Amino acid sequence: MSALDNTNTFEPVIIGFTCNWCSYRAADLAGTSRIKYPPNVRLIRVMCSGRIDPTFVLKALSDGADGVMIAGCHPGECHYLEQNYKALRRHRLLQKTLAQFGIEPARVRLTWASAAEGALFAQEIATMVDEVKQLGPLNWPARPVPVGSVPAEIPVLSEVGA
Amino acid sequence: MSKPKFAMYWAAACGGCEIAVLNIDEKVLDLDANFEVAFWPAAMDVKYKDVEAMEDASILVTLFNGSIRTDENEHMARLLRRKSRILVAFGSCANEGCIPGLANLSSRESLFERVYQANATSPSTENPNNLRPQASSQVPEGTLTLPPLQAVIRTLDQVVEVDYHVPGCPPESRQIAAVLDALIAVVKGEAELPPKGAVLGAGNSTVCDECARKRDVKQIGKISRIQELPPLATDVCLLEQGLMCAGPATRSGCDSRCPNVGAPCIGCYGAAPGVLDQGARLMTAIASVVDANEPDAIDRVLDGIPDPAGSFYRFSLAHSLLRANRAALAEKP
Amino acid sequence: MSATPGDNRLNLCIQCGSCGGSCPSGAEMDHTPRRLFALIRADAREAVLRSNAPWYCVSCYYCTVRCPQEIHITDVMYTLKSMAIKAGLFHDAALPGFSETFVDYVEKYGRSFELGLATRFNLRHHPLSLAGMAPLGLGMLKRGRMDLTPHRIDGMAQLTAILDKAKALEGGLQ
Amino acid sequence: MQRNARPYLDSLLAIREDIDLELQEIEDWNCCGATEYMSVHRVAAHALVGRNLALARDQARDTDLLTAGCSACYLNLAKTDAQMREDAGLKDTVNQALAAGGLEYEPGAMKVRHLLDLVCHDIGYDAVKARVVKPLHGLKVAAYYGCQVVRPDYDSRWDSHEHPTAMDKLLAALGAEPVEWSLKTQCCGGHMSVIGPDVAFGLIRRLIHGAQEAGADLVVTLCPMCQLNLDAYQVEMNKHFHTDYQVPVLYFTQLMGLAFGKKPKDLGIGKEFVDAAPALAKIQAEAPKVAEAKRKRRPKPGDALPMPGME
Amino acid sequence: MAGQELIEQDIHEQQLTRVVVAACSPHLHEKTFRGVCERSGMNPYLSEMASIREHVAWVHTDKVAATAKAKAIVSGTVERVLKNDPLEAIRVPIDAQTLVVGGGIAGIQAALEVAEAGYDVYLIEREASLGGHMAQFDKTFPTLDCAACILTPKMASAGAHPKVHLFTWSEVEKVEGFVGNYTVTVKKKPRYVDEDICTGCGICVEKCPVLVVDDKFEAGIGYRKAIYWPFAQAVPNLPVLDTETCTYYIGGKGGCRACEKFCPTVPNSIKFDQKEERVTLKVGNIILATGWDLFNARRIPQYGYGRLANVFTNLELERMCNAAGPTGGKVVLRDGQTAPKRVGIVHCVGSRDRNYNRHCSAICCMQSLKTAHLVKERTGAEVYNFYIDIRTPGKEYDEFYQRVLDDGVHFVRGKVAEISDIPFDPAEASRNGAGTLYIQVEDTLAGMQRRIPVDMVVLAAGLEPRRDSSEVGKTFGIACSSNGWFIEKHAKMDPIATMTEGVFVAGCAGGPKDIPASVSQGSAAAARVLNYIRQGELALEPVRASVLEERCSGCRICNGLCPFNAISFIEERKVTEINAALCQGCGTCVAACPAGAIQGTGFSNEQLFAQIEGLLRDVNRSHEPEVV
Repeated sequence: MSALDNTNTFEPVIIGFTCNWCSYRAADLAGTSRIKYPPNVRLIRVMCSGRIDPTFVLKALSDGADGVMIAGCHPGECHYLEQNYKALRRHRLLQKTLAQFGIEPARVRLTWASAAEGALFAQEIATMVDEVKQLGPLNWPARPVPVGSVPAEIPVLSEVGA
Repeated sequence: MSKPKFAMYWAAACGGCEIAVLNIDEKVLDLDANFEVAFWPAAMDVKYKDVEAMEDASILVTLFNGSIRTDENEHMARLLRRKSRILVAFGSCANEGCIPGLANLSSRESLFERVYQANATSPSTENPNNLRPQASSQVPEGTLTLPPLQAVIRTLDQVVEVDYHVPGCPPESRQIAAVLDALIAVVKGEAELPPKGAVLGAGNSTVCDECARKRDVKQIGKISRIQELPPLATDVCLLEQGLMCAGPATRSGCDSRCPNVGAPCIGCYGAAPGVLDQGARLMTAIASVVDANEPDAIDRVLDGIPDPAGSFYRFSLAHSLLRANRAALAEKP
Repeated sequence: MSATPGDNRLNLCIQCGSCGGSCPSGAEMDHTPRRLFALIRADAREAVLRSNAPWYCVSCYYCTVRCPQEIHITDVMYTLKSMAIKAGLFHDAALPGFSETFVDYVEKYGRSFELGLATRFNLRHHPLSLAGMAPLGLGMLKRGRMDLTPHRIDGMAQLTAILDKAKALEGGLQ
Repeated sequence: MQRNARPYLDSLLAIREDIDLELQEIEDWNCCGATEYMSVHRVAAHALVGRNLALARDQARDTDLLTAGCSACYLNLAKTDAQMREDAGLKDTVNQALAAGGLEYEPGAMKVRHLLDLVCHDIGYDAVKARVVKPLHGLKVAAYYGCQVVRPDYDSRWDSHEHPTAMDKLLAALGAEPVEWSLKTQCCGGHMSVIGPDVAFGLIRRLIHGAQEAGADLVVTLCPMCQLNLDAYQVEMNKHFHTDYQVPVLYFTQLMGLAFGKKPKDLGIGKEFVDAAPALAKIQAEAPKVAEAKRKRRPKPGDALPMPGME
Repeated sequence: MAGQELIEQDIHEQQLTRVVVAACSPHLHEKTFRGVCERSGMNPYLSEMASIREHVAWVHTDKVAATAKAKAIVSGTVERVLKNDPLEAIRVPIDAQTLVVGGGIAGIQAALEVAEAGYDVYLIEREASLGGHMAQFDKTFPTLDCAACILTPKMASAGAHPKVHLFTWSEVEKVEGFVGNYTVTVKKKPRYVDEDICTGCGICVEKCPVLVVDDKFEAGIGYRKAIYWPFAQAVPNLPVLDTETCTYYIGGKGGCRACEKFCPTVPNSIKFDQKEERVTLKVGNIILATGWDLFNARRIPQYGYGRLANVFTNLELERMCNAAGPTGGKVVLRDGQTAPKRVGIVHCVGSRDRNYNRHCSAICCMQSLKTAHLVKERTGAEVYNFYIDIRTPGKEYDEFYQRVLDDGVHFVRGKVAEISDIPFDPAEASRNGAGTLYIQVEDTLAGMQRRIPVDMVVLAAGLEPRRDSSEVGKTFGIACSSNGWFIEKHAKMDPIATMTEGVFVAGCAGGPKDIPASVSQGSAAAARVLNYIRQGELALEPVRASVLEERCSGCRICNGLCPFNAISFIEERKVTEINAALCQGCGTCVAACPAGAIQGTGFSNEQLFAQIEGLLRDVNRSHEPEVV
């Protein structure tokens, strides 16, 4: 399959982390407003974007996601006052690190959406899906799982040599 | 009465782990007293074929140090797994790839280029004919072979099942001695084996726990390298003085040797218990306490870490969630 | 049009007039800066570019530091001047003349040249006032405070290359 | 400075050793374009200044300080440096232009400072005071800062955009008495003296009149353009309005020189249009009696309301 | 509700241990289904909702892809719920005593409401008397009734109420605990007057020979003694001694002692050796009504305040207009005698200006209109109001504007550029006479620059957050917005509560407000507190962080991350601890802990890892896991 064909048929899977107060509600609002957007983003609700640990992002990418979206309340509007700034700081550092692993910045997108911004949130998703489509699949190779080649049971040591 | 067999092997590693074992001084005599050393290339001459000839599971315990970089490393890992009842990943290389694991940020080709190219940037390279090592080459005497280099470095537990882990680069001699004592106690029937998969010879917290420096609430406005800073206070947290210290995210057990003498922890004991990815923990910790809220200002602080992946994953890259650079992973093994 | 000057923040203007009130030459302007901004919003291009206001700007930056919306007013004035020159729309040809004469000297010699500047500018635009200004020039000369000939810098070729490149890039930007 | 601000240069050279100021002229500098170039070609104007910055950086040894005595030069250097720092696009464009001349400038490499800023804030009032051998007792001076040094003040080097006090403190350190007046940072007319003299004359008169009303014997400036407008154009302004103001206008460096005991001639004094000699004659050998420290007066019925302090 | 019954039935019949409801958003029915589980004897936190309506059915058109996504969401939720722990809501008892901080009109109102309901209130005031800023005002807009006439009865009731325990000249130093159970340390500054003995006769004040400028109550235009009453109607009616101006203290405890000498009480009320005291209070709720500070008009040098004698602030004018004030209600120039003939009132001084404060101070338009009216009424002067916009959005406010227009007050639309004592030219000087101030402004409606000559300028300085608001916020575990005002829980729907349970804000502490709004907020805060007191206990969501002490190394990375002060460091054990009642469950510290020592209930790492795996279960990867 040529690269061109790839971008045409490739449907990325993206994990989205949303905060309970703004961005998840923005997604709810997009729903109640029947705003259409591509079905590629699967959301995980956390209480605050400050809860989002780079480990989650790395895990999602290494478990097969093509991209990760992190969404929180707008700066200055965090339900927990200022925790979205911590999300912002972690995102900046994560991006720098991911670049060294060959992961393009567009694959890990940070966005702000208030609970009123259903349309904006849908637009953000559409934009991200589009960008990740252009990049193609990430397909991070699964971690090797060693099996077999171990003696079935390990005897209690005190029996050995007796 | 025959003594249980002991083996130690050195795959892709620097040899420091072997030195560390010898560093336990007279304790090594206890090893000899309680075990028959069946295979230990660094200490005695036994051929691979001798090992192959041994019965499966006839070695009681093998301390395996070094990571899996070549086909030979992999072969020996599998062989020793088969021959050993207890396989211990010994030292940082075997457990998480260690410094050699940083090669996973580069493709095999770029590694060869860097090391063997005539005009390579490496100052120690002198190779006017651009010779490269070959897996096999013909000489008048016959065929010479070299074990092929694999695409990425793997840790021992990514290749075979591992029973116990002893972290450290190298493991502290005091800790090695304690592990040996525990093993001997088990052999003598004075103790039970720890649960499979346990980490031995280390603590349950992080390096800060053993660090004597005073710590305060953190707000980092600038990160510098040690040579860029004025002489450091001897009793204040290094991170608070603007140094990247991996102590907060690194398993305890080393007695916080480096920070206590003024050098920042570089993370050789690996992740704290229960942690999936040491680099991610260090990354999130540092980023959380950056004293800036605007993207540009945040970047200015973070620019003090010129090589983030190398800094956060100095020892644990090969064992991390991502393991390697995408291009390196995409190569044929 | 309102998008032309860089990060000008013009859309934040609340029409309070602190700029027009602060301006040393505000009384002489046909439109105060505040009014210009309203005209820009109203898309009254010609009225804006024909205004004498940008040319009367003395670059004192009072408006800029006093603006409650932190609009970069002085910089906007510069942009409006260059737009007016490009569009060939002047309230009074004399106004851009000074800037252009000044620029000419800088581009020829790398330095400004007061005697030439004043003479050439006045000859072209205010021939009558030249005689009136003569004592001032003489006074400057007498006190050793003015050159009779312009000084040319050594790196003129370098400077020209830089300015040509800059203008080419600037052209490309628009 | 070599020409129309000759006295500024002479006085600066005369005092620089007293204040341990080591100066190096940027070799082959070009005109900064004043406020005019910016109006015609914005990018080229920055490139013009960029060349000076780049030359300065290449020439600088053991320092990153770049100082200018002229308001416009100072402002343009500071502005280009600040805007290149803020705007990566501009930085690239200017550097592309500079590359055509084999130059490059990394914004922030030079710290652009006005001469007065260096004298007041780096050298310091105490160091200046220590050098004073002939205090300027009895001389009332109006410190005049003009516009472009204190505004827009990209790097927050001054205590106020409107009523700065640095030069007042410097002059006080020299023994002179700075007068309190409201026009410290009002416009001297700038380029309007050429393109719209009527506007400029009005502004000049207001300043000169204001200084005189405030009781100043002379006005002290920090910029050749301001000096020129207030001094040379004062004569023109008198003609225009049929007035006869005679308020001399000197550079702060000239007053420093006088206080440091230099000969007036070496400081370029005498080259001004409005003769400073009568004003300078007022300098007394002895310090005038200090006005009695203000005590909080007991209020009496019908007395004035207390005045809010400045702090 | 057949669906709910079905679930209940299944829980019983199948002995279910976990429930996932794939339906709408948890924001709609999470509570409903948790209730179902609870009724069926299951721990409610062992259920989860998968939102396949708002996040799938209603937003996607490609049915195949949408179905795949819905399955993935359910799969993720199932994996997650397996890792859920049974949790119990955190229940805290509510102490019925209440702390009110700030004795201005908002705090007085709040304290009286709670006291009237029969509960004890501690009212803490930093100054020596209740009253706050309102006590300084002369008339109140728009009705022009006298501020003292309506405020002093309230002050007196608060002072006399058996349930209101007054601490004036006192500050809150430390707050520990959490909602329902706060321990508050109050610092009582020495008054040097014995509160229990002093009768308030005032002889000490009369005999004190030291007269100094009163910067506080009289806004700098009047005087007071070294021992003084904060003001005439002060509550409590006790003087206070200022050691910085008293000659006894200045002279190294040598001279004077006139106050002591003339004090008629036995024993003597003057206590030169009185010391600072600390009082510990137990309260369940806290109402912060800490008010505002006046913008320092000196920060705008071009307006000349402090430099030009006849430039006044609005607060100075309030005192000047007050019949009990330094001028006996006469509006005069700084010379204390001359009535101004031309007065300029400058709006928006320090407000709506990014160089100072971005916010609108909300009251200055009305206050300036009132000032214009009073000045006109008392002096007959020509009065000019310089404004950007006139904002009169209260009841009868715009009608008052109309009245002032009718008074003949001039209105110039333009932000004043500068105020100068120097005329532009000799003609201007001779036209206007000496001592004239020139207000330079662009009259934006006329489209021209104007210089308006006046004798007096009144600067409508804006309202600012208290200078120490950020430290005060830290003490009480609440945060300030970027402007410095305390942040409410929700700007519209919950403007009284804060993110810290049991801490409420009222009045200008949360942003500029006029008197009616401050009074309303005082009542509203009291209502919220009374609601909690009546409930007796409070159930808090168990989404909380906690520290595994044996894993915590005391690195202190997390210590600065909590805006609610829930994280504290235990110095003796060198470990960090999280107070569950203060923790709001955001999880930022969980994500930050480099040792993985902080756990987050409800949103644990294990739950989230499992959910990620579940969500990606269907993803085909080109490299199948390498099996060794």
